[in-house]
Amino acid sequence: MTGFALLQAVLAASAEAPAGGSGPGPGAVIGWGAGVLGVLGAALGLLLYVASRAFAIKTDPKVDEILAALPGANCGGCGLAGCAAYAETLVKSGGAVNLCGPGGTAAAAKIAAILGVAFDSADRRVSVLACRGTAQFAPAKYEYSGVRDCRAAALVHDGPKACRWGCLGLGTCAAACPFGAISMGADGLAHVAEELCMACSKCVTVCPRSLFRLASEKQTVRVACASHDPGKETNRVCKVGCIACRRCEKSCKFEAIKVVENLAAIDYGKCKNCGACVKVCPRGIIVNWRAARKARKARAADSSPAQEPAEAAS
Amino acid sequence: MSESAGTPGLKSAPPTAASGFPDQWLVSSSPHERSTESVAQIMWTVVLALLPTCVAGVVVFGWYAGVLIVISAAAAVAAEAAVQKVLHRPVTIGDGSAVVTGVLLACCLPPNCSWYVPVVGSFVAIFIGKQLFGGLGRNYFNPALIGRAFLQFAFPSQISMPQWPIVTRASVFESVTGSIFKVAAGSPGGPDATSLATPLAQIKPALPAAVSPLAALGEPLNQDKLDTLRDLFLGNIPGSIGEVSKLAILLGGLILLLNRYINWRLPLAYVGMALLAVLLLPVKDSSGHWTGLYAAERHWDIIGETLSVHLLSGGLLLGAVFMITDMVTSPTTSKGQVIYGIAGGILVALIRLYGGYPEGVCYSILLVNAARLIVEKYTVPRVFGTRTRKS
Amino acid sequence: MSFGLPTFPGGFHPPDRKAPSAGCAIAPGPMPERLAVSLAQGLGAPSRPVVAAGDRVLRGQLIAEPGGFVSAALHAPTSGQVQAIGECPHPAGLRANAIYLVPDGADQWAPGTNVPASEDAVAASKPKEIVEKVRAAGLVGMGGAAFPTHVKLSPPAGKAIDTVIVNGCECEPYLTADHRLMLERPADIVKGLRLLVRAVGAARGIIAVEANKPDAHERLLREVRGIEGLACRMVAVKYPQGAEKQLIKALLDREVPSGGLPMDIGALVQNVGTAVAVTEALYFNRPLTERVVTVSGEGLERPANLLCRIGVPYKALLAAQGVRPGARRLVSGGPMMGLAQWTADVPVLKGTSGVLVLSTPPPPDWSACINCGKCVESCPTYLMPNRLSKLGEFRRFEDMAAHHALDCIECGVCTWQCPAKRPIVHWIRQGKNELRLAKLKAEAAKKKAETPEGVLPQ
Amino acid sequence: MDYLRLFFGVIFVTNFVLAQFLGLCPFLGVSRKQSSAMGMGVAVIFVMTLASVVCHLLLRHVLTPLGLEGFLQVSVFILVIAALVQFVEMVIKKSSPGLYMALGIYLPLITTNCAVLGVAALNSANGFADPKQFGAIDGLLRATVQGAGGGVGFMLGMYLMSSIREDMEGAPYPPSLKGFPIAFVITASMALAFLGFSGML
Repeated sequence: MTGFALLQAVLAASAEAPAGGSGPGPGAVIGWGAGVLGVLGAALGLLLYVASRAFAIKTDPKVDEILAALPGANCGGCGLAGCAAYAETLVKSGGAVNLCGPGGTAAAAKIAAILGVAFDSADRRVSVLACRGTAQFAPAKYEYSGVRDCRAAALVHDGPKACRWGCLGLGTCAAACPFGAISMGADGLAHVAEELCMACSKCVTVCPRSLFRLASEKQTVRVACASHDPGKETNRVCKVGCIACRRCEKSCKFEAIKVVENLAAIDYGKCKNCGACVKVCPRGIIVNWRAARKARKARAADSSPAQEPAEAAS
Repeated sequence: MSESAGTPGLKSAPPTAASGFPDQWLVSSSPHERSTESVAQIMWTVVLALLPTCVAGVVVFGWYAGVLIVISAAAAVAAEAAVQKVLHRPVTIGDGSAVVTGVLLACCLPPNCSWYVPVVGSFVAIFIGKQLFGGLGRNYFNPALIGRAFLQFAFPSQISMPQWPIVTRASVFESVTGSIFKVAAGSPGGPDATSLATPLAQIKPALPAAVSPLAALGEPLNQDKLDTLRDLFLGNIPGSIGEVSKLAILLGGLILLLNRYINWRLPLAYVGMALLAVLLLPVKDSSGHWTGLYAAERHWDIIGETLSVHLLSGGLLLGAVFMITDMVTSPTTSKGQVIYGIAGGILVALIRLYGGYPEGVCYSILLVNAARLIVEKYTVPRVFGTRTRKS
Repeated sequence: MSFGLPTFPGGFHPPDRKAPSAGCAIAPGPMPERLAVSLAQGLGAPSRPVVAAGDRVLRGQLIAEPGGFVSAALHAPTSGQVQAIGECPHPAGLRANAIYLVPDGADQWAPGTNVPASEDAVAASKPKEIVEKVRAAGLVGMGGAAFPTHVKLSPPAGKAIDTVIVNGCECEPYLTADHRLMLERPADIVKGLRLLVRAVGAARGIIAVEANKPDAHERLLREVRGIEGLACRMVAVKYPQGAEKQLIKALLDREVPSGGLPMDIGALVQNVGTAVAVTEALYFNRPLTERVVTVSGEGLERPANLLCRIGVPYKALLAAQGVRPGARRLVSGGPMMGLAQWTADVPVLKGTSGVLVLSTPPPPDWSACINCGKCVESCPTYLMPNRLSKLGEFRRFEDMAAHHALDCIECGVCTWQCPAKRPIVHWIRQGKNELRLAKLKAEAAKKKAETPEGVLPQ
Repeated sequence: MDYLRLFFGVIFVTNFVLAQFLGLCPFLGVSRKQSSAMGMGVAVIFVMTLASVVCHLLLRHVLTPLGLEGFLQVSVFILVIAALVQFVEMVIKKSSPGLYMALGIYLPLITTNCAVLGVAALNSANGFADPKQFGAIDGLLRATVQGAGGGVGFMLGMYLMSSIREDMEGAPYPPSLKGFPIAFVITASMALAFLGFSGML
């Protein structure tokens, strides 16, 4: 309030000038106006300066820098409550810099530069569904009536699908995807549009069957089944489920694929994406994803609305 | 998991063991049976309840009033269908809610307004008041009243007519024109709109002299008080199509009450509080002094008559029975309904006594609509088992 | 409606549809080729089998012991050979094993069981002995929840039970098993009640009967007349009058605290079936091997009240009573709170009060809530189901906790009445599940955060 | 009585958001959650009252005596309000980081909140700073009451608005309406309702 007192003093000293006569001339008005504004500006500036000192908060500039490098989608894909929380955690306690799905590799590289840590620019990750049990191949065990949500349906006798590992097809993942990358196909399965996927992992957490996982784009050979049931039981409920026949295991030259708990599993540390297992799998559930994508694109170009054939064949 | 695999031959066989079994059982979460009552049934019942009111409107004002009602309802249905088509939603005109909106809107229009007024109003009501929010059940304001408030704003001269139409039987009409209903600003001989207040204002000059308001209303027609009262009740007065006949409105209200589609608390609180507020709020008399019905020198009969004029004129009862009770926009808690009604009642009285509009019902309900969620939030019932135990 | 009778605020009266089976006297149920005694009778810990495949067992012989405190013993429902212990579909959708038993047709009781005890011996038994016998007989609540009876009879120190209520309301539509029991065995019900009152040291015992069963009320009234501390009260016909908390509210005007148990307010509620089972256990040394099951519904040709062995598969009941074409739903329990089944291979449990075959088609697609308020008005726990259903619809399950979703008893009053056909209970069930999972996750995260590693994976 | 009429008049009849459509930016921006709406409301009440007082004092005791009230008042008001808001922002950032986070970018927006400038201008237009019409104390009190009332009216609008928007979180209205468009529709509906107050007082 020193500014205000100063102003009063100035005013008191010059009070008689404009007050006398019928009114100030144009020159005087401009002069007084400039003076008042100047003094006021100076006083308020001083006030703000003092206040900024008195109420100063120490913030790490790195947090703001990282925040600027993040896309600001606040999707929570990193597992924290929004971008600000991620930035703060990175600065305070460190952690992996590539957890931001929407920001992708670019954001990760920027964050790594800001924090001065090394970052192997890993390739893009996308969400993949580990089930090919369409309504045709994996029938329902009952007619379901209720909330159209997989998590709700799973509460009623484990969901309508006879296979207790398979995709329920009620679209909870599609509703949860903030980027519109998942759509429910007419075949009763969720389909991920890889180009739209930001790897936020919302679908991974929301699927009651945990059928999604974030896979590196490099890992082109993938197992599209999640059933740990023994072969006989799987065969009863699904025509395209892993029956643990171990043919893939035998076909692999790199010992990269093993049947563990009745389900083929690929060790990507050893896998060379040769595709030998894809060829031998009798159920067509080991998928060469790149080939499948090519086939799908070709089909899209043909714009034929045909049902998805076995992608693995290609 | 895998350990459960040990008993071959015990796996469940497909459920075809006995005759008569369906291929697949229908499975849902409990309960497994539902009532047969549907939303459409509720809405069509409301239409049925509005029917006496519409009939009364046609009887009082002639066939054109009926045409307006039909136009309004048809426009509402057409608007609903068109908007739903454009927005790629399932078309739900069969549920009757658009008809309710259209008819309700027509009920608060003057009987001689142009045909396009209800068309515009219905479209605004359905499109802005309802479909933009997602359709029936998702709107926060009564669509018909949104339409009506929009019309008041867009076509003031059509809504507040300088000349209200002649009723079929000339009775209190000439007396009440410009009295119970305020005439629009600038009409020849009519007082300035902003300085004029609603029914009480018309009766105001009579107040200091302790003159009966009913007698004052009936005087130009050489009608006695009882006839005036009867006309007010039966609808032999000027006004909006649906608001004139209180008998018809009460009949509709009875239908809704018996079907339990409205709760008695809400209309009662609304009307009761409106009248109480009229009784208690001070107004300026012609000499500029603040006075009111509560003043000591009033006689009971005059107080009673003034209140009955307030009750029976304007849209208070129409609003109380059909509008403030609208399921979608009113609170569901019992306590909330009482508070909601009371708030609405106070607002009606405020707007009637002090406001710039002739009638406060429409705005009072829109205003409480805006506060509905807050009222509900603070009147959520105490959950079972959270009472401190009686020792 | 019966005015002036004790009841609770809220609730409603659905068409009760009890007529088809109400007049059917309790008849013996079918004996199938194989019984499946599920090891998970209630929601507590599954029982531990004490027999192995190939063993010969006699009726009433212990075949599984309790797997924990909240768990009950299982006894062979008839004499025969244990075929296997393996997976079996469960009415509640649990993944549980069952003991498969092939009856030998002799139905021979095990030694020591089915031996009448003298009136004096029973009268001399101490409360502890009663509880022990109840436990040994494998008694559970037979109204549906199958909560072990001995647990209810053993309140922790400091919690005294002053009133025992025997629940004969049977407010669910279709079900008449309790009604028939009250008509045919009123004396055993009263005997059981007296034992329960003694077991917990209560001051009084009340039998509650809904006013739509005046014949049962009259018979029970005759039985309790002159017995000090016992009463038979008529309560209003209203659903869910037979829900434990609502019944206590109606009779005693006490509210079970949110998240609490009836014993917190000095009350104990047992089903009439349980009361009869207590009498059987104490006076005849018969473990729980059978129960009365109402088999009814429009999809059934011959509705009946059957005295079924525990472990009878539903398909045996359906085959015996005849399924009509057009049957669509198979429900375990009543239509309001019962569990729909996807296979008729599920066996009768100790808590199975009814097996219904309904022809109810799926409801039309639900639409937006129109706020009619019926659910709010009739919710017996005074929740706002309209609000909860909106939160469910919009997948805002985390907001459900603030709207007390966890207090919901899933009685179905809201959903049955909803004119917009909204699956309110289903949403609330999902919400409860999501809240439970979120709590687990939060606890796990808290544990993780307490480790010095920080919260991010490295 | 006059003060009361002034106070309630500016809350209901000439409500800044719903009757004069001032300050819509923070009104729409921060009304998504009730808690942050209330925080914003409190901040606006504070800033509006303070701005009314300071601007009134400047106008009455500096600009008017100098004959500058005509052409300089808007510039001076903007200067004062901008400085004040920054000051408030600093105080909130220090004293209540949670509130600061909730208000987000909208707190600096009060700087350019036309409602704040509006109340200062309204005070001036009502002649509260004119010595010929109102006494020194009377004028100051009126300006203060109008400022506080304006803030309360703003908060009332925010409260109603946030209750509705919180409820419709997740509702399936057309995707093109998500966010501001639907908020504008609600604002329009509420403004229609507030028309009912017009002509009162």
